[in-house]
Parts: sequence; structure tokens; C-alpha cells
Amino acid sequence: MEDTLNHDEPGRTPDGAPKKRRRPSAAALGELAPLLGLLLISTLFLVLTEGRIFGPINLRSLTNQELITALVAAGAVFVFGAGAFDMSMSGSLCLTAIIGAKVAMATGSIAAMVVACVAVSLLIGIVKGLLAAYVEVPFFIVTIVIGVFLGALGLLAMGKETVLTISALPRIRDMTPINLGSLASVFLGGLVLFNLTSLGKSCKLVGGNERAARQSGIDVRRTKLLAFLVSALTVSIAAIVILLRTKTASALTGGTVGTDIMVALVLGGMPLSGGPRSRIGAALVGAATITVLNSGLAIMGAGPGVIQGFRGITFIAVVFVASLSYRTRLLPR
Amino acid sequence: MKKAACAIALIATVAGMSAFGQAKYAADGRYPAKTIKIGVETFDPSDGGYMGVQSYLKSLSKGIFNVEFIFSERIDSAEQELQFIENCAAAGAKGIIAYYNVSKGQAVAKAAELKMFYWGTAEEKDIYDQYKANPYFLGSVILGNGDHDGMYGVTKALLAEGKTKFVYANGGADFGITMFVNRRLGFQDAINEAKAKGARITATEVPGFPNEAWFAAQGAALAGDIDAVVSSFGPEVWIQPITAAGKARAVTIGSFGAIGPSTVDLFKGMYASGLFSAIATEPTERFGIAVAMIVNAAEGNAAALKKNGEATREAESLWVITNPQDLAKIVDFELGAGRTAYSKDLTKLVKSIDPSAGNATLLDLIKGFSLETIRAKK
Amino acid sequence: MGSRLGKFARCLAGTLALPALAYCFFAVLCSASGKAGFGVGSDLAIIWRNTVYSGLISLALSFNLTSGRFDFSVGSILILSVILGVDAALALGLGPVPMLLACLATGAILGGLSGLAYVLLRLPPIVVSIGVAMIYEAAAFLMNGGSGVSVIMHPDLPIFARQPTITILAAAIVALLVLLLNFTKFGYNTNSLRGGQATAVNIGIDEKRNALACYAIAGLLLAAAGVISLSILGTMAPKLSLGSSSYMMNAFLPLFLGGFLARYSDRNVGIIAGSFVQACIISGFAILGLSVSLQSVLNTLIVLAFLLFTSNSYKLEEFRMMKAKRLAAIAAREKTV
Amino acid sequence: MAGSADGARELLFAAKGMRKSFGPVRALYDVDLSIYRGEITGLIGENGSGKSTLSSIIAGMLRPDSGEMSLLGRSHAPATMTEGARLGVGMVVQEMGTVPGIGVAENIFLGEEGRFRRFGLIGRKRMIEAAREALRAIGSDIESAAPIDGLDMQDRKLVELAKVMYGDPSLLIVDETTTALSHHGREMLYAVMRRMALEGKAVLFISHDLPELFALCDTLTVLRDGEYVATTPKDEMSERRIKHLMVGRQTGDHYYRGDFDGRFGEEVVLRASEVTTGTGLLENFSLALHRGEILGIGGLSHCGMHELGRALFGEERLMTGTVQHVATGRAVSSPIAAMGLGIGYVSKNRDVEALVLAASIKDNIAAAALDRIASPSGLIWPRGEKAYVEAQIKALDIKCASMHQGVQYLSGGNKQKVVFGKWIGRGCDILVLDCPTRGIDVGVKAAMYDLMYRMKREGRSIVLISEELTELIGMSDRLLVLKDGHLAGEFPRGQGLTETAIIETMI
Repeated sequence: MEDTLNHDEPGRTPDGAPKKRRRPSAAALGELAPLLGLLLISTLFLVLTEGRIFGPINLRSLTNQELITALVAAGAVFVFGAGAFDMSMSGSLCLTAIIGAKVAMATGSIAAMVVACVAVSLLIGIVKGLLAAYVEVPFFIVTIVIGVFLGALGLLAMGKETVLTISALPRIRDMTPINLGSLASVFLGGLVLFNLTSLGKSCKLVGGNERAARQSGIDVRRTKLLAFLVSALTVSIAAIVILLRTKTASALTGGTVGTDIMVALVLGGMPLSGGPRSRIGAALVGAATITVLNSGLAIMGAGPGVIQGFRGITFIAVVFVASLSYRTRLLPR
Repeated sequence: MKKAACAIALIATVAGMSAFGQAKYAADGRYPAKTIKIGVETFDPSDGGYMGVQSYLKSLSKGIFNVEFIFSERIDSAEQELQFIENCAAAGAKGIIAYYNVSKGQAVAKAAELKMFYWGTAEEKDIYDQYKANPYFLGSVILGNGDHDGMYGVTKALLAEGKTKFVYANGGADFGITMFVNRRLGFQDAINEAKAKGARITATEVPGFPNEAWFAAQGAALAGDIDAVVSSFGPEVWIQPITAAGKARAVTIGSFGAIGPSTVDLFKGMYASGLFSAIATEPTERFGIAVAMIVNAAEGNAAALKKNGEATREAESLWVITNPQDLAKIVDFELGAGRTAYSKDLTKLVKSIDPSAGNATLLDLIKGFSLETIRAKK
Repeated sequence: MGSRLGKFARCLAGTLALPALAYCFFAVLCSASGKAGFGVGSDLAIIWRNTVYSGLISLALSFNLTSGRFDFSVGSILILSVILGVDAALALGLGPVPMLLACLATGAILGGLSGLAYVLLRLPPIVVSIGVAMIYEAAAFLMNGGSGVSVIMHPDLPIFARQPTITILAAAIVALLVLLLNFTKFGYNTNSLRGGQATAVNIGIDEKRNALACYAIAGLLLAAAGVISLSILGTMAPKLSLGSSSYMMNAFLPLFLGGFLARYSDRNVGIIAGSFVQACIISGFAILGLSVSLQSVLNTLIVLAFLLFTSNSYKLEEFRMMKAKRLAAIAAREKTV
Repeated sequence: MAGSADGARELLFAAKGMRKSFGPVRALYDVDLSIYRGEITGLIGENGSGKSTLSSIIAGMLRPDSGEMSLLGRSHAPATMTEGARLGVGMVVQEMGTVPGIGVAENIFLGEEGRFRRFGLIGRKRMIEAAREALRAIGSDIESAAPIDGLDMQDRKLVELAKVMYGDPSLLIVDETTTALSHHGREMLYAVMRRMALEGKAVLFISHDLPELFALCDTLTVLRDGEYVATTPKDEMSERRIKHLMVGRQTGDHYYRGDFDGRFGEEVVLRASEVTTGTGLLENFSLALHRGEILGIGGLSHCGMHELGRALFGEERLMTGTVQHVATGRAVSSPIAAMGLGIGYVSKNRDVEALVLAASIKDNIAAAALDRIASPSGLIWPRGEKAYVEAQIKALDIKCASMHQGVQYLSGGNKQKVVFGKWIGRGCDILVLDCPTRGIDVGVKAAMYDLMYRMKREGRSIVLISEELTELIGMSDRLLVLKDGHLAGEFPRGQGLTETAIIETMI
């Protein structure tokens, strides 16, 4: 039985999926589906909101709204790309913002706030990275639990305060330079780091097949740890932007960013199991799609229930199209 | 100097708009002819009190004002609040009614920047002082410190009934939500006042919102020797447990609550079964005033209602209902014939409809929904 | 007969050891810190009520999570099935038990639909369930204009939180599950699909039908938990923005404890025992008066510690085996030299 | 042994003109096979001779390209193994076929639990009882109520045998199962096979172990390179004759090295001393690899040679002993350390351990050289990466649409070239190859052998682990044979070296 069965010729691929030559159109559809999704939704709401969604006022606010999800999602591409599943982004962002706000209120200096945000976020990133890389544990469930843990720590850090307002910071008249600056720097940095450095390539390979990556001389543990540090960096940038823009932090900061980035990455066409098909662009396209969707629905004034129902249906539709190119015989787990 | 110059310029443009301000009604008799969009911001769309406001505003938009509301989804963080305001601007809204505010002055500044009239958060003195001159800040009708006074009034009513052993459901106080922290302060002030007068009062807290831990805390509290429950987020989740614990007569409930179609017969039933002592409820009519003020401001006549050019900051106390009679009167005012009459009066605030509209009209309307006025009605 | 009795006694002891330990630990801790009332009289009733409530949610999770399928729509099914079921019951003037059956049927249908979406779209369960949760939450909110459902005016309906009905309900459901998992083809298929998905499918086991059944059973269990919550509070309010996923938070510890205790009896009984442990922890914290944030910090640490223990316990065995091999090799070397 | 006295042998199963090929590789070509009632028919042949393909077709695991089969007089073409079993053909294979996480009884009745249903409920007790019976039937005392995970490899194989026997097959196929069994287990299997014959049924027995075959089989059929060679009756069976039939290589295709000059450098480049691995049977094993040497390692598949390969690359946890890179004196402790010392490794199960299937050819080849192709600034510019990969594609003549094509869509041969490209690109001077040419078409095999020879002449060293004796004899300067984790024999390269001599030590 030894040689014939292990043939890789036409017949069975290792995971039992019937291997059919992938028609180029299916591959192309898979790659372009996210952009198609974004285009579709943009035109849909262009019509429904009689062009108001892309009017001068709203265009700038669209970038504001997309920013936080895009920043955190960009860092998450490294973590999900390396095959680790992180559901604790809300908790991480919340704790980072609270500590940053406390430091800003105590010292009144933006520099101190920035340092505090980066330090706390990197610390959280290291803890998660070590757990993912060195400890044998169902990491998926652990991140949910860690998310709750970090949120609770944030609450404890708040103490009696309910909302921290940083009056010391000067009111920044126009946030756009900061928004665009941070968005551009994170994405350019992300593109270079993910596509042109050994870290990025290692993330994709580890996500694709961890054993094969280890046998190609890639330090799997170091890759996972670094992926979490990059993600922590973008979380700290997001926290800083939030504090600069709103001057407030509370136990509810970062509210739904945990699920928003997952929705964004999936709408951006990135498989949540990671691997070579991970793209930094998925974070940008996905965040844009979800923002246009939310903004469009809000502008139509459809009321909270209808908005969320519509978002659920659109989400499943776009995800189905994005994953058309990857069908397995066994139900995915 | 710079501030004053830009204020004058704004008033000029706004005044210019009102040059042709004679009253124009839409086909169906609602005012004004062109639909005005108003954004309504809340922290939790399924909150009982907010749903009462929502149904009141919808009734206004059917009969009286040609307005369309953009109701927000759940808003946790300052980020989401600013995003909602930006979306309303994009939708062409003329005004924002803030049922909830987390980013304090940022929200007012953002609305003004996007040329929308902001109604709300005047109770926070520092924000009010900072923006009272801004033409886009309409201020608000404040219920004093509504949250604090509501719980304070309810606890006082229970103390007056001789209650001494309290359980307090603090809702979101431990989660740092300002509204619930103020409500807890109101409760504690009333209790401490009674203790200062020598009364022996015990008070245990049930933290958070219903989940397994809450069931345990509620059960432990109800098992103890208690005679009163004060809830900061609605009485519904206490009625069944108290009856189940066999303490229907012994323990009475004081709570925040919303007078609405789905809760009226519930409250009447509770009074009948001796379960209820006091309900603190925020009159939804102040949001009717808000709609009228925004419609008026959208036509450039905001200044007419202002006292020496400053945004409105009038206080009126919220309703603390302590007996079935008051409840019946309030219900008639809130839901029955009283509502249609009051809604009609609101149009007096719109200068184009009633040229004599002024600060006095505003004060009369505010007085119009005070508990004393309602009680005085037959 | 002797050995079977002995075996039964050993299994019983194994299952009850951990719960008894947790109960005594908190009883001692509470009385030591001067807070009376833990685990006696009404507090015991509360502990048992929470045990059944969290246990049912954990049982629902166990049918999918153990086969690698994470389900976000757990909370939203719980809420929507009760709202729809009770609305129907009130409209038709049904009694408590028909209401319960209406809710259970609705829950099974909603769970089945969620499973159908997973099977037809063939997407990873976590992704599909986010979409399904959003839709179910929105539907629950849009029913009755967002005010959810209330049975306060119908005191005859919410009878499922008090003794003996809660115990009967729990016993019936656990018995049904034990039966399903250990004595039906569905049960055997579920276990074989979990362990060897490829081998089982090759043998001809229909994975799609099995997945659908798991989702439907999970939906039914969630509806049962929902009815208990309704019976405790008298109302069921909708939640939005995936707020319903908070219902899952207390289900992980019972699930993992259940997996650990399954060796003494069966996974379902193990989960109920695990849920009793958690209920003791929750009541203990409540009586000790810990703040909400401190409680969630401690709860998460307990779950993390247990996860670390279970997923690394095989290493001890492996270490022992390796050591034996090393000694054998060295011994072999001495012999040849 | 129960051939009826008067020679009237009744035909139970017949196969005529069986053909099967996997892409360019021809596995079966016009093979006929007849199996008679009451007889144990032996089947033997080298790796790649097609014996497993034939047995899989009969059992229903594979579909033939062409050819007719008949069983018990009826035409036989099972689509799946379940259908094959229903038609009366049971098969026990080498790989693990049991499902973890459930019990022994559940494994035996996997998919057929309905058999024990009484008024809707499946009686577990009755199933356990029936399972105990099935196990008794094959002479095993394994506890049928126990969980399967508690059993070692051997007992799990016996559970599989019990499952097949419970189906009461009229034809039992045993495909190299004995290698997974210890002596006690084998005795049980032999007893079952003998009883099948006594009961007038039949057994098709595939094995490498000649003494075993001689003891049990009534006839022994030999296959070579997918073609039928001969069938020898019991009395004519001798090792010499069978081995000759197995090997009788026409002198035609000698795509191995032409020379017989087995010399290599004096300097030792890699040394393993007293190595015992965590998994597998390898114990206290030592070897020295010299510069410019092709060191062949042969043996049956469970002899520990695969664990040795991983140990030499630092991917196997060592219980005792060390693997040392002699020139630097450093220990080969991990794949990263090994690669730093210029060691490359081609794993046996290529799609699981050597390639990231979802990634492109470029990503896979560049994966092993991320440090090499990075510019001084640490960035990997596409230009440099493409040039590096292009060189490998050209050097190894990888047939592909473009370097961005996904590896999963390449043929087996081209995939193996990509794996080689990973290590050749890095310029490794020590290469550990584990069954590098398995399941690869002849053309690519020739290119691989040519490459190995060229590397030897360039002074690089190669460890060639293989289950194909002809390949080992054809390519290695020195050949070590392993048996049950220990060295069983050493053969220098030489004209006179024949497979028969090697098989002697291997089995």
C-alpha cells in the first residue's frame, strides 16, 4: 500500500478534497470578490442615499470612521495570517486607551501618553504572543477569555472614574492630517513588513503549514511572537488616535472593535485561518466596506434593528462570494 | 474678537434665511413643508426609558411636525458617538437630540462644525458655559440632575413610607456609565440623609445587569431581611422574583421607569397588588420641546427663544410618582388626550407659526409638563 | 453484581468529588470571612438554578464546540426562541408547558436554520455564526418594537425556575441527551465524526445531517435555558451589536470541566457537575460581595488555569514514556559493551 | 494448505487484464490473477510493483482504468470499500484505520451501529458483547468496552482485523499488515488466514517476508513494475527463485549511476553517535557521513530509518546520543541550526511536511532562503527573490505556468523538484533525502539521480533513505541496512552487490 496510495497525481489531495484544476475565473473571482463587494455596496448606497454618502462632508468623516477598524485590522492580518485567532482586540484597545488617558491626565504631555499607550499595548502583545507560541492551549478560547480579562482590568484601572476626560490636551482643530498620516504610515509599513520582509513571509508560511515552515528553517515561535507585537503596535496607534480625537476613555472604549475587525478581514477576502492568501489590503478594503455599509445604513435612518439585520445578511452574502474559490469535501471546522 | 466676528456672521446668514419665513405647511398639515431630519443618540436602543421617548417622538412626527428621525444604534465609546453625528450630517440632518453623551464637549463641537443644532447635555455646567454662545448649541431642558434627583425622590418616597431595609440595583454603576453612577449617588444621598436623622437603615447593592452572577446576588438580597427594592433600570426584573420569594406585600419597589403603552397596565397592576411605591420617570415632553426648538432653529429663528442670546438651560423636575392617582393623571397626560393637546402647544415655539414665540413661551411649555400642573388638571 | 455496584459507586464519587469540593471550599471561605448564607436554604436553590441555567447553555455549546464548530449565535437563539415562543403562547392563550414546548420547538428550528446556513454555505462556523447572530438579534429587537416579551401579567406561565419544575426539566433534558449521545445512531456518529472526520465520512456517515442535528439540539437546549431565565425575571429583553454573545461567557468552565469529568459517567452529566462548580463560585463571590470587575478577573483566571491544565496533562505521560525509553537504551548499551 | 486432493480447484475470484496508471506513472499493466477456494494466495513484488494497487482495486478503494473482475461467479466492481465489504471482500491495510476518541466496540461497528437497534435504542451492551465475540473469533483477548486510545498500534490493528472478519468476507486481503504486528499478533493473523482457507473461503496475502509467505501460501504470484511475472506452486517456492523473479531486472533501464567507483572522501562531515529517538524503534545508532559520499540507508518501513533522517536534521527529540556537524563541532539541535550548518532535508510525506501547498512555487522555494535573499537593508526585494527562484526553476527544469502558480496544482514530480529547489538554492553541502523518488515518474527520477551524482562529484554528501532496494544499490557508495532500530548489515558499492544479499539482512 505504500507507494500507490500516496500518489499526488489527479485523485485525492491530502485533505481528501477532490482536486479539480481551478478554473482561472474562480481564482480571479476569489481575489476580486472583496473589491467587488466594496464597489457593489458603495454604488448601492450611492443610489439609496442620493449621493449623500460620498458628499464632501461625509467623505472626510468616512475616513475618520474607517480609521480605527482599519488600523487594528492591519495589525491583525499578521496574527490571523500566522494561523493564530485573536478575539481579544476590544479588551486590548480598551485597557491601552484607559492607561494612556490616565497618564495623559497625570502628566499633561502627549509624548508621555504615546509612550504609555505603546508600552501597555506591547506588554499585552507579548503576553498573548508567549501564550500562542510557547504554551500548548486551545488559543481560540483563551483569547475570548483574555478579552474579558483585559476589559475587567480596564474597569479596575478606572476605579471610581466613569469617563476619563483629558482636558490637558490641546483641542486639535482638524484631525485629518493625523488620521491620514497614521492610516498611511500603518498601511505602507504593513505592506513593506508583510510582503518584503522575512517576518511577513514567515507569517504566511506558518499560517499555511506550520510543520513545513519549521522544516524550512523558519522559527515558528519567534514569528508568532513578532506577529503579536506588530498587532499590538497598531492597537497602540489606534488608542492614541482615539485619545487625541475624542479626549475621552471609558470602560466601553474600543467597544465592538474585536468583532468589527473579524468582519472587516473576512469582507476583505482574507481567510480567518490565515496562510498564503492573507493580504494587508484585506484590512483596508474590509474596513472600507464595513464603514460604507454602516454609514449608508445610518444615513438611510433605517433604525437600529433593520440596520443590524441588513448588515448580517450582507456579511454572509459577501463572505460566501469571497470563499467560492475554496470548497472542501469535508465540512470546514 | 475672532469668536464674536464669526458669531455675527452666522447670525446674519441665519437671519437672511428667515426673510421669507411665513408659515408653510406640508400637504398633510404637518409643519414645515420640507421634511427636517433629526438625529437621536442613545447608548442602548432596547433601554425602557429610551423606548418611551422613541414612541413619543414617532407620534409627534405623525401628527404635528414634518420630521424624520435617525435613531442611533448602541453607542459605547466617544468614537461611535462622533461617527453617529458625522453620519447624521451626511444624511442632511438639521439637528441632534442627545439622549446620551459620552464625549462631553466634543459632540457639541462636532455638531456645530457640521452646522447642525445640538440639543442636550446642558446639565453639565462646564460644557454649557463653554458653548452657550455658539449659535448651533440650543442647550436643553434639564431635569436638574435628572438621574440623581430621580433616585433621590424615589428613595425619599420609600423612606417616607417607613421603609428601612433597602436593596439597590445599581445597573451600570460598576461599569463606569455616568448615568448609573449619578443614580447611585441620588440613592446614597437620600439614605445618608435619613441615617443622619438617626434612622437605622440597611442597604445592600445588587451590581450589574441580569446574568448568572446577578441572579445569585438578587437571590441573596431577596433572601435577606428587606422591605424595599430601589432599581436604577426598571422594575420589571424585580416583580416576578419578589412574588416568587413570597414577599409581595412586604417588599415594595421604587424604580426608574418609562410610561409607555407596554408599561401602563403593568404599573397599575403593581400598584393594585401593593408592589409599587414610587416610579421616577423622565417626562418625554421635554424631547417634544427639543423637536420644536430644532424646527424653529432650522428656520433661523433660534435666537427668538433665547434669553440674552444664550442657549437654553431651564430646569424642571422629573416626575416622582408615589400614588396611583398621580399615575393615572400622568398616564392621561402622557398617552391620552393630554398628549395631543400638549403636542399642539409645541407649535407655539416655532416663530414662523406663532410670531409671538419667545423665551416666555418656552418657559410656559416647560411649566406645562411639571407634576404640579398635571396634578392640577381635573 | 458486586463489581457493577462498585463501579457505579466509583463513577458517582468521581463525578461528585469536584462539585462537593467547590461547595465546601466556598462554604468555609464565606463563613470564615463572616458572611453567612452560602449554600443553605434559598442560596442553595439559587446555586441549583444557576447550575441548570449555565449547564443548559454549556450543553448547547458542547454539541458544536467539541466537534470544532464555534457558534456566536448561541445568545441570539436563546433570546429569539423565547420571544417568538412566548408571543405565540400569549396569542393562543397556552398554558406553561405548551409555552415551554413552543419555545423549545422554535429554538430547534432557529438552531437548525443556523446549521443549514453553515452546511449550505460551507463556510467556517465562526464566520457564518457572526452573520446569523446579527440577523437573529435584529429579529428579536424588531419583534414588539424592541420591548421583548413579558409574562409578569401571566403569573401561571413562568414556573420553570422554581423547584420541582426546574429539576424535572433539567432531569428530562439531561436524560434525553444521555440517551441521544450514548444509545442512538446520532450519538455514535457524532463521536466518530469528532475523532476521525475523514475516516467516518469515508465509511459513509452523513456529516451534513449530523451537523444539522447538532445545531437543532443546541437550539432546543438554548430555548430551555431561555425559558428558565424568563421564569426567573419574568421578562426577556433583546440585545444588539452582538451583545448576546455575553451569554456564552459562563459556559466555558462547565464545558471544559464536563470534558474532564466525562470519564466518570458521560459528557452531559459531567457538564452539569461542572456547572454546579461554577454556580458555587458565582454564589460564593456574590456573598463575599466582590465587585463585578474583580469577579470577572477571577473567573477568567480560573478558566485559563483549567485550560492550561487539561491541554498539557498529556505531557506528563509523554515524559514518563520518554524516560523509560532512555533508560532502556542506556541499559541496552551496557549489555552490549 | 487445503488444496483438495483430486485437483478440482474451484475458482473464487478472477481478475483479467487489469490496468491502472496515475498520470504518467503506470502502476498496473495487463495483470491477471486467480484465487481459488480453500487457498491462501501469496502476492509479492518490490515497491512500485503494483501489488497494493491491485489489492485496493479488488477491495473497492481504487477504480481500475480497465479490466474485468469476477467474484463467486458474479462480476465484481466495487465503488467504495463499504460496497466491497458488502460484496464479500474484506481488507486490512498497513496504515491506521481506527477512529480515536471512541471505544473498541464502536470502532468495530463504525457506521453499522444500527445492527444493535432494539425499539429505537442501540444496545451498547449487546454491541460490546458482539465485539468481544468478533475479537474472540480472531483469538484476541482485547477488552471490547475499553477506549481505543488506550491500545497500542498493534492492538488497534487487531481491532481492525476483527472488524473485517465480523463482515464474514469470502475473500480476505491482508496487505503488508504483518509489519505492524509483533510475533504474538502475527500468530493470530496466521490462524485467521488458515481458518479462512479451511472454511473453503480464500485469502490474498501481500507481504515482503518470504519465510512467512512460504509457510502460509499455497501459491505465490510475483509482480514486477506493474506486470505479472509468474505464479509458483508451494513445492517450487524457494527464496532464490522468488527473489530472482522479483528482481530479474532486464539490463535495459539503468538510469542509476553508470560507474561502480564507490570511493568517497576521508573527512567525516556529519556524525551520529549512540542516537535513540523519542519516536520509532531507532536505538543507540551511530553512523559517520563522509565528504562526497552517497550513504544509502535501507530496511523495512518500520525499521527506524525515517526517524534517523529527521534526527540528522535536528527535528527529532533525541533520548540518547548526539548528531554533530564535525567541521564546526556544533550539535545539530534544530532545523534552524541544521540549515545554518548547510544541511538540507527532504521529508518522506512531502505534502504534509515539506511543502506549503496553498503557497506559490516562489514562496516555497524562497521559504528556505529568506536570510540568503534579503538585501543588506533586511528587505527582500521582489527582483532578488524572483531571480533566485528563476535560477532554481531553470536548474531543475520545473514545468509550471509561472512561478506564482500554486504548488498544489503541480504534478508529484514537479512538487519534488520544488522541494529540491529549496535546498539546492541554499547551496547545502549535506542533504538528507527520505524516499525522494517515491511516487514519481521515471523521467523525473532519472533527473534526480543525475543531480545526486553531480552533487557527490562536487564534494557534497548525501544520505539517501529509501524503501526501493534497486535505487539504493544503484546510487549509494555505501549501504547500511537497518532492522528493528539497529544496524543489520553494511555493503560497499560493488558490481556483485545483489538485492538478494541485502534482503537477507533486511527481513
